[in-house]
Amino acid sequence: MGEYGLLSALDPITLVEGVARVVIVTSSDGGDVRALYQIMEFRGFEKLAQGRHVEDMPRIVSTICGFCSWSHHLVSGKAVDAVFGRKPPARAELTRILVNHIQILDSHLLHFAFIGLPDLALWGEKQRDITKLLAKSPEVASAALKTRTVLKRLEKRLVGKIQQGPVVVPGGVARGLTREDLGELEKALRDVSGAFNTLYKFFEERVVESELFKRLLESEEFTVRCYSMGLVRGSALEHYDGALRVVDSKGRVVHELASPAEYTSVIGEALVEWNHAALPYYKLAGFKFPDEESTIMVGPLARLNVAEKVPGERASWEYKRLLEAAGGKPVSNVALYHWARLVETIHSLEALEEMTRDSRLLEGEVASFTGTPSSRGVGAVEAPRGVLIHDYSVAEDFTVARARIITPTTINNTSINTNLSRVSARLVREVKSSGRPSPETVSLLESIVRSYDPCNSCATHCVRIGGEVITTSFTIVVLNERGDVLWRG
Amino acid sequence: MLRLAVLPGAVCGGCDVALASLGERLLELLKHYEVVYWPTVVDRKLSDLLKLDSVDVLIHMGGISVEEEAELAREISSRARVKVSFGTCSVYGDIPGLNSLYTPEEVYEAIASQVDARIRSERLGLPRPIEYSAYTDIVEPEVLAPGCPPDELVLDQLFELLVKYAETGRLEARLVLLGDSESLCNKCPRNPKTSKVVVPGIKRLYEVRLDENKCFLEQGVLCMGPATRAICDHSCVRVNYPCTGCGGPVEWGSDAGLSAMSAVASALMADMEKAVLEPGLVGELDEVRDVVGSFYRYTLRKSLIYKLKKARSSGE
Amino acid sequence: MSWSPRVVAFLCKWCSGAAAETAGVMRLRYDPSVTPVIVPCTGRVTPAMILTALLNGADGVLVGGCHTPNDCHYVAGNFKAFKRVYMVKKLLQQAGIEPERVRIEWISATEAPKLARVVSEFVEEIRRLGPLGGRRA
Amino acid sequence: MRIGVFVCHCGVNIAGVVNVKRVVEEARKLPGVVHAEDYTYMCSEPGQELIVRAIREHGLDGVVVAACTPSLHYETFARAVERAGLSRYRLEMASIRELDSWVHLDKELATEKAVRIIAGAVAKLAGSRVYEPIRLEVTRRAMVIGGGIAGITAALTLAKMGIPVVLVEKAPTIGGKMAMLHETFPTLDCAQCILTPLMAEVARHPLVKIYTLAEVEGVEGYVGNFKVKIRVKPRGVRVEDCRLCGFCERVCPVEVPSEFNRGLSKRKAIYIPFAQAVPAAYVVDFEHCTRCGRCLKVCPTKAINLDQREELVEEVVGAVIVATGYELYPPEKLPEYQYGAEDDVVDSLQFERILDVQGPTRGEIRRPSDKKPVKRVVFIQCAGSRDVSHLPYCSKICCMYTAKHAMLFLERVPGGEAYVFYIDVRAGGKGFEEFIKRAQEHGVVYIKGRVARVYKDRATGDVVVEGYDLLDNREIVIRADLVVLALGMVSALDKKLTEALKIPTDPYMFVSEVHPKLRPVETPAAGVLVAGTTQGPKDIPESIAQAASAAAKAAELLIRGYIERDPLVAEVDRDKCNGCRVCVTVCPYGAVEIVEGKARVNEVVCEGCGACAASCPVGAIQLRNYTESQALEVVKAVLRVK
Repeated sequence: MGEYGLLSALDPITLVEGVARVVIVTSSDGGDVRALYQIMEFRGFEKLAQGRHVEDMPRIVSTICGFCSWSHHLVSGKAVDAVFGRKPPARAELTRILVNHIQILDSHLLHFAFIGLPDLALWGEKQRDITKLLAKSPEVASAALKTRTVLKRLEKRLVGKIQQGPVVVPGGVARGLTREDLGELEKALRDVSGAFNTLYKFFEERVVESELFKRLLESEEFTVRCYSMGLVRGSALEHYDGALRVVDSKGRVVHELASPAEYTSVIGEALVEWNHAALPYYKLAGFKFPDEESTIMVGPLARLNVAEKVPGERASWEYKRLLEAAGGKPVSNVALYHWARLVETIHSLEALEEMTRDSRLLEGEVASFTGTPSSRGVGAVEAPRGVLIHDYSVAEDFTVARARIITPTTINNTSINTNLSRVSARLVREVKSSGRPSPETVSLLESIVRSYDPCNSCATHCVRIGGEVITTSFTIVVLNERGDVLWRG
Repeated sequence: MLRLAVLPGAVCGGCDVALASLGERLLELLKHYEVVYWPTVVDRKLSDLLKLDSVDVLIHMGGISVEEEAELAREISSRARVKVSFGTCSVYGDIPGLNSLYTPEEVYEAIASQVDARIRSERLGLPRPIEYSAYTDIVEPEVLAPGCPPDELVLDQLFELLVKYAETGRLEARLVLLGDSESLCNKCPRNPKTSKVVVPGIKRLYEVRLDENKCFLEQGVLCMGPATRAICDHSCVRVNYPCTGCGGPVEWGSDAGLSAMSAVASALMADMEKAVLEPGLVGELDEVRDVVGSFYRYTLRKSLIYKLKKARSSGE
Repeated sequence: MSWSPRVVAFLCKWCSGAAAETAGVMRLRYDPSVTPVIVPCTGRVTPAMILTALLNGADGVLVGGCHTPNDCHYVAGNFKAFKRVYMVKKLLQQAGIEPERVRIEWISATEAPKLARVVSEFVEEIRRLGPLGGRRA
Repeated sequence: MRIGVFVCHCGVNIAGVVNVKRVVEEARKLPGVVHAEDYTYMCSEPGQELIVRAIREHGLDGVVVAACTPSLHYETFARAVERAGLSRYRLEMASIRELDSWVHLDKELATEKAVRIIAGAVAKLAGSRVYEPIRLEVTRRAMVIGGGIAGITAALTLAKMGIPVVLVEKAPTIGGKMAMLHETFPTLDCAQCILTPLMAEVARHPLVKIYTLAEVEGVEGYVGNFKVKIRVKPRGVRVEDCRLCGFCERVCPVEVPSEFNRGLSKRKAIYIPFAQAVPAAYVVDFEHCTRCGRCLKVCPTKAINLDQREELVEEVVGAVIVATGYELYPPEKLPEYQYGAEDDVVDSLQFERILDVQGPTRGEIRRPSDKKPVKRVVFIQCAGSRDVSHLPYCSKICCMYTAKHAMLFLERVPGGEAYVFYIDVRAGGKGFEEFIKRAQEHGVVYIKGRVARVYKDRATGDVVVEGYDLLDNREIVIRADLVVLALGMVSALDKKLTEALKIPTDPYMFVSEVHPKLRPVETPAAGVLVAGTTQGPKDIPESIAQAASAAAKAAELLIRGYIERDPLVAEVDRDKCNGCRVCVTVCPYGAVEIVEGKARVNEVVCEGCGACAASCPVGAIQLRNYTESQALEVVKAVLRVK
């Protein structure tokens, strides 16, 4: 692309506002428009992991992300188990699954209440956040805040800290849960379910029924036809363990990897010069950008695409409703992300509800000490935002020689850009004609990013540069081929 | 109404979550403060913040890792009456500080060396990575709130402090280090406060079945408790995991890693030194393959060893 | 100007320190780049003292104590020192600084010649390693 | 700070190499230094006067003397500064002679080094504080635990110095192992003849209080004031009323093996260990007594009381001497020698009893099994000793007493044969080598080699000893009447006592002394001393010598009624302390303990090594006048100088 050559010489952005930045580049004729969702971080966990005691990794990597710290903690734990060749006893395994569900619950509710709802419910307004929502519909906002307090209290109780708390040790967990713990869980679930129903009702009435939502569901700009990847157990929705399945844009199963270690046969990583974070892509298609053929999507939508059923009465019912609204599988409209999160939230609520009665959580060993060590260990879990993979190689003394970390947000980067590019074409047209885009268009653009719920601290685990994590706000910059700023939001 | 700004540097978001977990008390704060900037929670652009010539309280989260971040932190700090360094990244550098021993290039190479493809493409301006530092390395805050992330104890104290400041317009001291000024050991439920604490040998976490009541050091498991400021209610110890030292040193400015190292080494096999002799002791000490990660996981950026390394490389 | 090494030697007053006195009485010769700092016992030497020395311009640090297992005037201070110094060396190594810049030796009061030899050898080693660059201008 | 620096020329000793004038100039530039001068001989009268005058004229509050070493002249200059009204803790010496001018030739470099050394001293002084000496009132009374020859000697030595002594013995009589011996090497004088007068003397001594059948239950306090709890078992016989008539013994129906004769004879349930026992009184063996009451009836003085209870008494003493002695290595652990299985395999102490005229056989040497006179004896040395799977150490006395045994046997049994299996013969000691020679001249056959096995020939009743002669390099089989095992020595000390007294031991329960050369009778626990075989294998003269020296050390502590100590010990900032216990762990003297959750230093016990200070994770415990900040300042100071 010749014109980018020109661009590469220039550094038009003097002000960095956080990590998230959408840069839209257009050719003179406006024919070639592409949006780059740019992650500029450089935190370097791959480097700082080197030389660490591998068993310390679960604690260390949990600071990659303060939102899905437990996902990183757990997946790292699984990678460490693999290194020591240990299989956690049932009690430990269940404890981890429980923790993982709480992670999903926490993150989904946070995004749904603090970003999803405001974004859709306050459509068209300049400031679309919880504080505004608080003014508009206090009962919803306070319900949202309530879930925070309850969950945080629960997490503190179970894992000591509200995040970055310790759960796993090689081959198990540090401590087994007690009857009291489960009692607390039960109480918390009651409160959360209560608050959740308020949110759910609001979503039903104010979002699903809204003209806007219907419009978005038809919007081509909100559509992406690419591969979906996720864990499945049997063929049901799974978040902690199971096989890594890939379905194509037609919904056909193209891969089903029994062991996460085989991920390298499906996923490649490319380093481009406009981004610090590597871009994962569908290996068999080779790296093309932006191109749905080499794009893999992970996360709630992808999970619903790879799975054939969702356990749990209410969850599976909600799942069916979603599919109806989507007009069947595979689901390719990103506006449905919010709904997909609802389905999973319900699923986790139901799963946890069941676990409060599971006596296996209270009996038996908490860790196993037998197994044949190996020099490499790979783990995969479903983080709230999608498949998360940790891949460690160790020296004989079990210190980390090499660590590779692939996060959902980096995987989704290309599919985000696909959607963004579609809206950008319109945005550029508006900018060229009237000098500024319409609020509607800007909202669309922001809305796309928000539905993906990109977790930039995850994405930027490889980079230290900070910035807001859940992107409620980010810069949009429009450049011409010479790199002049045509417009900045 | 006072102005409160929350400025993230290099963060993971944990601090955002921690601050947000004030929950209903946030609303209490909103009675005294207008949140003029908090990108994670409030949809306001940085440009809005930059329009203000002053803010009353600035809460800075995260470390500093790019030129632009440093400039921004300095700029906003210069306009703030009270600067709160929030979270261990901001105060001590935290885990990203482990990269302090490497250059940004070395760090980048670790990533680049693993990818399947390196694509020549358009090159958009990316922020200039500088050597990672804590917020406290470039600005002198009035309040330090350590913790990875700050725990209830610290959040409570900070909440009190902010409300008080809103009412009185004054702080207790020129530099306030939150948390209790004692080490975690002092109130540790596992510290019998009698007898000795002989470290029988050093065990790595994969080698030991953790006793839920016994002092970790007495199980041969490294615990930073003795040298770590009490900024939590033994969060980790309570769930049967040794303290890893995210609270930093008990006193601002001291080197927690060295103190802990000296304490542990001294107590190691104190009762059988003459039986096992140097080789026996070396055998145990070598169980610690990763000295930095074990004793400096959160405070390397502030350590003597870092300063030495720095002085060295600048000397070369 | 040409660089000359700086070495700080923490010598316990009972053994290595006494050996240094005897070395004087015997008029033995050793390298003057070493500054002796007499401590009550090597068990009193902290990692902080060693790193502070390196950070303030010392290119090497020598710790001299009584022979193990039984010579320490204070029963086992020398073992405490040994363990701490060993950890400091590991720390230096990990930070990419030659651990050879810190050395611990057991030298009894009667071993004045050994003291002289160790000191000169150590200074030679530091010369070979070159300046540490920890010097604060 | 107003510090004065005084640089000594020591004639040409220093000035010949170090440019003293320059040192003085440089010293003036050091922070806190307000005055500096030099003089030919600082230690001389005029030199000292010059310091005194300077302190007064310049109002100095600190003095650094750059000269020789503290070991030579610290006292000299300390008195000088005290004359000028300054505390001795405001004096530092910079050893620029031994550590500088005497070891370097290069004047330039030596001069720089002198300045660095002085800079360090100045920096340290800047952080020094003034302290009063520690003074502690002590209880002028000592306790000796163990009434063997070592304990008796220690007790008598102290008593003769006028220091009251409490002697605690767990047996019914004092005398210990020596009382069992027949004759002693190398002089072959009778053990009882030299021991029993001492036993009587100590019992008579007005300043000695003896507890028999007594054991230390617990110890509180520390040097100067130990509160010792003693458990005293009932004797069942009022000592003062017992006339030793022996009626009780005769009527007593219960028979048990005699400890004193090591099971080779029987005694009654009411008995006297041996004729010269002290206290001279019978004792009831309550373990075996059936309480039939016959003795009560026959006792002319009604001295017997079978309902006597054991009691717990407390004694307060200023020092404790541990002299608990030794036991023989349990022969059951050496099954190849058939001890216990065969009556004709005996241990060395049993053989002492066999030789003894008061012994089970009235001194006639007969085999225990069938009382047949013994013609051939095999002595096996190093039974347990010098054997990694048993006792890696040498028990030291076995070579000598075996030679003694063999020689006495040959004297008693004309035409008898004595064979000794040995690894090495260790006869390092006055008259020892000669003694071995005599034994060999007497016809004792020494066989270098180990015994493979010992068994009884049922037909002949012989004990057959199969061994290997390393010198002749051949199997050797001896059909003997009696086999005597020279069992190794093990400490009689138990954990209960070592823990109560906070004294460390080696893996074989022998007490570890503070310093094996310089302080051989002192344990790391201040005020606790050790004598005799409790510290390691010894013969009688060594035990006696050590006991006397332990007594002297105890007297040193007690004689003045108070102890005065250098105040430069550790102290705790209790606000900073977190009770992590590391200091308690590293202190070799048990001088630090956790009180109300925080560390507290016992100033009297602390020796001021600073190990605790260097280990404290929060800098709460510091060594006076060698605080961490002082140490760091010294380091920076010496490096700051060009």
